[in-house]
Amino acid sequence: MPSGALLFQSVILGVLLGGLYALLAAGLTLYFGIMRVVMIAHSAFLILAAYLAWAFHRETGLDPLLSLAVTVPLFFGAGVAMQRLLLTRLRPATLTMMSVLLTFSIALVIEGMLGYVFTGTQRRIQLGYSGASLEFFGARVAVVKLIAFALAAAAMLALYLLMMRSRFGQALRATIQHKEAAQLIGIDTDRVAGYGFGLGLATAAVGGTALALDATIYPSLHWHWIGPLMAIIVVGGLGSVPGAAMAAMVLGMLQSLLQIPFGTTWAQTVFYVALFATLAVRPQGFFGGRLAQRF
Amino acid sequence: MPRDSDSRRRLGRNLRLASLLACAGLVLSFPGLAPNPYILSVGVIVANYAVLSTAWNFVGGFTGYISLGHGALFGLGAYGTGLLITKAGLPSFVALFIAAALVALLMVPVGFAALRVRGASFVIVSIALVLILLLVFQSWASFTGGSRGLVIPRPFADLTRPEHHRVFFFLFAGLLAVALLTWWLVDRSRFGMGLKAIREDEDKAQALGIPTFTYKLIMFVVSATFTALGGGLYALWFGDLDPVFQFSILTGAYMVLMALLGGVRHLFGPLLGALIVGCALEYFKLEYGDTPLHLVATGLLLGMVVLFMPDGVIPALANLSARFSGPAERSIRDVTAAELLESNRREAEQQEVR
Amino acid sequence: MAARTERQAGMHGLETVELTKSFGGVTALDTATVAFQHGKVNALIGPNGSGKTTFFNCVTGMIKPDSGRATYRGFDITGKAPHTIARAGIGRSFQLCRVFPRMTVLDNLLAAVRPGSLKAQLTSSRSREEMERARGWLKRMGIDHLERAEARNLSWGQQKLLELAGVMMGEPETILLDEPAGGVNPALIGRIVTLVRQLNDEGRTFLIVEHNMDLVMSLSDHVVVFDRGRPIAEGPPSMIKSDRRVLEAYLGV
Amino acid sequence: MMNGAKRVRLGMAAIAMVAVVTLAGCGADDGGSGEAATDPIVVGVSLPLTGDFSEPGKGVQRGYEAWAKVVNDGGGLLGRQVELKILDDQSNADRVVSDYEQLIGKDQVDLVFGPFSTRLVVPSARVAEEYGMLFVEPAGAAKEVFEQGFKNLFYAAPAVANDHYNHLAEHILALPADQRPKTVAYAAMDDPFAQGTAYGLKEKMEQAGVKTVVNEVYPPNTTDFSSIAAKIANSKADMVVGGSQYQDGVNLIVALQQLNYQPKLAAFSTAPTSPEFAKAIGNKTDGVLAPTGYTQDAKYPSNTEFVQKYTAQFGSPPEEDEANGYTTGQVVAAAVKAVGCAEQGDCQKRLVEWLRSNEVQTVVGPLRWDDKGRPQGAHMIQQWVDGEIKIVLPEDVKEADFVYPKPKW
Repeated sequence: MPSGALLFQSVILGVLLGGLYALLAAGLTLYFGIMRVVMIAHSAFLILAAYLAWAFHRETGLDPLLSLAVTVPLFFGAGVAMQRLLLTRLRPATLTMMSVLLTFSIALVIEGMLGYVFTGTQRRIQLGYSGASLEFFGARVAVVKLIAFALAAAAMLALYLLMMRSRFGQALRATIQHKEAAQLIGIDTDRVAGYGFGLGLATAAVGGTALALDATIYPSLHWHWIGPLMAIIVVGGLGSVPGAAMAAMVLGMLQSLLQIPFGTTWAQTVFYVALFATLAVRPQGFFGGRLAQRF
Repeated sequence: MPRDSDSRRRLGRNLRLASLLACAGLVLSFPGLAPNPYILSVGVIVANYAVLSTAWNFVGGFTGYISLGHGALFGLGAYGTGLLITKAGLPSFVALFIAAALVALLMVPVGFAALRVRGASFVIVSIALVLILLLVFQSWASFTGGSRGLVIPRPFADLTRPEHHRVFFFLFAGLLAVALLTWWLVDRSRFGMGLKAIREDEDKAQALGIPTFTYKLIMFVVSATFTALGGGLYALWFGDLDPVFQFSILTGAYMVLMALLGGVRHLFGPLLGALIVGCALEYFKLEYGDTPLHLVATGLLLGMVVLFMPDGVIPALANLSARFSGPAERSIRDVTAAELLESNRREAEQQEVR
Repeated sequence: MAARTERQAGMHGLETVELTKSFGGVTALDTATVAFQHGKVNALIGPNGSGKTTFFNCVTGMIKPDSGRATYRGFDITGKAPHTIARAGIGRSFQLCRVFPRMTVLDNLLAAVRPGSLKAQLTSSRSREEMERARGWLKRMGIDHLERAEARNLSWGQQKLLELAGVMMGEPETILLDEPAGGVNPALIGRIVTLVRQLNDEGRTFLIVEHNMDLVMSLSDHVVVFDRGRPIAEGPPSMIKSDRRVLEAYLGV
Repeated sequence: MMNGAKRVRLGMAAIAMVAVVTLAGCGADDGGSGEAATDPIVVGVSLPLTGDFSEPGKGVQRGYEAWAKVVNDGGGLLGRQVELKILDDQSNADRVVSDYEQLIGKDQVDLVFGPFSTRLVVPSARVAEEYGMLFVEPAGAAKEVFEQGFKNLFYAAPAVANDHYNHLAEHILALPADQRPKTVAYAAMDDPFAQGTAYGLKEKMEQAGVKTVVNEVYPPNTTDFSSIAAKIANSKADMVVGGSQYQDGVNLIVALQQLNYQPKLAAFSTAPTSPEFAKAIGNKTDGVLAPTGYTQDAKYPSNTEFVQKYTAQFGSPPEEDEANGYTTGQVVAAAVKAVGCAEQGDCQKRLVEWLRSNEVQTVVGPLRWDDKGRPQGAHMIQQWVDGEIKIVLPEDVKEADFVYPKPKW
């Protein structure tokens, strides 16, 4: 029987982990909402960002957080370019399927290039405060984890405000809700889609930096992220950002708690169990998102 | 139907038969031609690829549903066979078929979850399948051997390695033949017609009374069965299983690449793709010993195919030869172009009649 | 044939009771209770967004209604799978006509065949009698000369005819047509009208959603007018023409 | 469609023809190289130069290259120059097997050396076995490797994984009962080698009645160790043992430090012996233990030469991976010199027989093997003592005293 302290510790870790999941899943579900695209390369970009942060730290010695100034706009641009130059080339009839393959191949290219440039060695950023931690009601919380979480939370908030308050956000939501209708009321859905994609990749940039702070990275790491993320967006309801965030928190927490009785490996399976359960019981997902009914 | 087309058809049938026999002959004579056991082993690998991509094409080609998770089915077949031999002590080939049957059974609920809703969820499930099985087979070490791997006794203990390769080349070729035959039978059947309708437009197909979900599920299970057989045979040939290598997304990716490259709408498309990719892989390994860029190459190739020839090389070939062949064999397109004019003229006439 | 018409004319065909469907906030169908005349040509009209197409999708199983019932000749078809409804005898066309673009014209029809037994499933799709039946329909539509062409290479009008032929291949006794005259040249409209008449004389019921009023009035025996997701008037064309509510509905939008 | 289909099949025939011929052609060019006394001895190797195992793989490669250079500078083997043919197996089992198929079957190499990582050693050893090649390998330490019934396999290092901690176990159990650690927490990577080291120690401790309070296995891809660390810290175990490779060991230690967990003893395989270790965990290394099969300052004659030549060639002193590679070379070379032949066929059998019954002097000390190819030694135990890693066990070779309990980190 695990002690209360351990449980509490795990809950906190769960929250911190869930925060990161939430941010990344938000991006992933965004692509789907906009274009019905399952963006397999999302986590590959995540790792790419992490490597950039690591390299930035190694070259300049500055705090990896500063690399955001470069990676976020860079990734935004990449996202727009990807949508405009690649995805729009695909035939609408087969878009969902073919886009999967396309993004998959992009993921392979990124992984390959990372392996080529940085070798397969596991990398980890060494910071002065890497080992530091705070006492928090008897639980110890690593400073880097807190920073990572804060970063994710801030990004989520920014995303939320952008989507709810800004004019662009309205257009984006309209596009997700009903593309044709959006076009009817004069929204240039293609441009919106492009920017939406950029936004999604920007979340990957932020997430990657947050990840690099406290975890080891290696080129093939992205496979271990895309699985949980995809599970999350299905459970949350494909295309629903709040749904994804919610599901991320719940599942992140579950994973962290299940590690106590079952150990790390088995705990990871919680995502896939949730995925299958959702599809079997409630294909449209548990937190809204009616798109899923048809996709 | 005009007369000449009838005779043309007969000619066509003979030509096809001839070329088919030619291919078969070549395949069977390969082990004889192979100068050394290495080439022979490459042949076995390519044959295995061919089986897998053809098996994949049962789903991808007919229903148009892209599965990136067939690597998992391959792994299941391999491990299933291996475990039935080592744990249950079954004879190798009995184990092979039982394992395939079990995989088929297991894929019914999975297919149910994956196929009830359209497209995206299927892809997601297919990938998730690989990742979850990797986790399970790694963690459940007491049963699967986990990272220690699983060693499978050779079915023919007394054969030298080259002989062993030869035998398995023929076994894979046989399995391939069965898979191709099945594909062909489905392709010409009413069932197959329904499947193709699903690929073209699932709503429409349903509105026409085709039980799309059942059709998709059946095809998924058939595909799984053949993939599992391929995996099991591989296990018997290779002898060493390790979760990390069996449940790899790349395996599935290669199947897709091969099928797509060859052309998913064609019986021999995947086989062709397997030949091209398989030979390419080995060639590059021989020429540029260690290439850290093999992933990049695979990725780029896949991207190219998806963007520029989603129908594969076979239609490309067909059009190419269409350009050289005489008026006797016009390609469909210009036939219709002419007939479209014709039909429009008719419409005009009828208008005047009124 | 004629006899069959008489017998079915009176009896119940497609009926709905308080059928309701809403998307997010928008209510597309609002407790719609309708009965169509079996054996006749029924028309379903109404301003844009009045729920006509949603109604189609609900009764053909493409969308599950939130509440209410739909019955066909007494059988409950509410929320049944599209193929089940199709096999119950209801065929439909789509608003923007949909054919199997990369199949030949002939295959488009053969795909609509519904084999009963497993054996039938596995036998070749190119059986002689089915080919003949298919060619028969193509001839009636006047596109038999195109049977080897891929559907995507057909003109818009030809595709419309092909879609209809495909629907007929399933031998439905009730046919739902969603804007059959949409974007079609007059000559072809004429051809479609005659076809519908003939098929109706052979005892087939039609339910047509159409914006072209002349067509509706000239073709249909019974008209149902939708507004805001529910019927506001029904009756013979002559009566509908002069119905105040109908005019309001149209002018009101 | 029909016409298209027909052409397609014709095309197929053509393609298939081409394909088969090229396939067959692949090997046609260079068959077996004649065994004239002058032409070089070709040594075939497949190593993970890309992919998950690439880093240690490259280490072994450097070891092999250093060996080849030393041999050739010294006039070669049997008067013939040595030439390495190294292929990249991309850390993938299918590849490693087809690599050795190519090396032995097509390139007709005279000798083969083993690859890196237990996971790749077993399949490739089988190929070598079935072609009757001698198979000396630098990195298959897990006990499973020696349970496959291979007759041509030898592990070129002092001890198999499960014996790495033997000296430590003896030392701890020799302590007076009241000082002995009462409880131990084990965390091992799901990898035959890493797990082997930890479980070797676990076995001995449990036999002596030392309680196991945590026993965690984590997949090789684990990057977040906070929850494992939480469990260990929560257990307040007197001693923590990590069956680790490099990075996971570092991560686990950092995670433990984040939780401010202070054990009396902390032993981790591989990680602490790496030069970047101290920096990686913020120099809080004091008292950390690690088994090692090799040390640069070992007094064995060939070692001084190795360290000096290696440093000259690569600019930095060799690590354990490099040493293992070099040792492999030394072992094979010794056999070749003794038997006086190096080619495929019957010669290989003689090499195997010789190694069975003889001892070989190497940079990691004298090696001899049992009938399964297991080396008969144990690893030394190193400990970080005020900022440097020193050998503390066994007594006879120690450079510093065993510090117990370890200072806080």
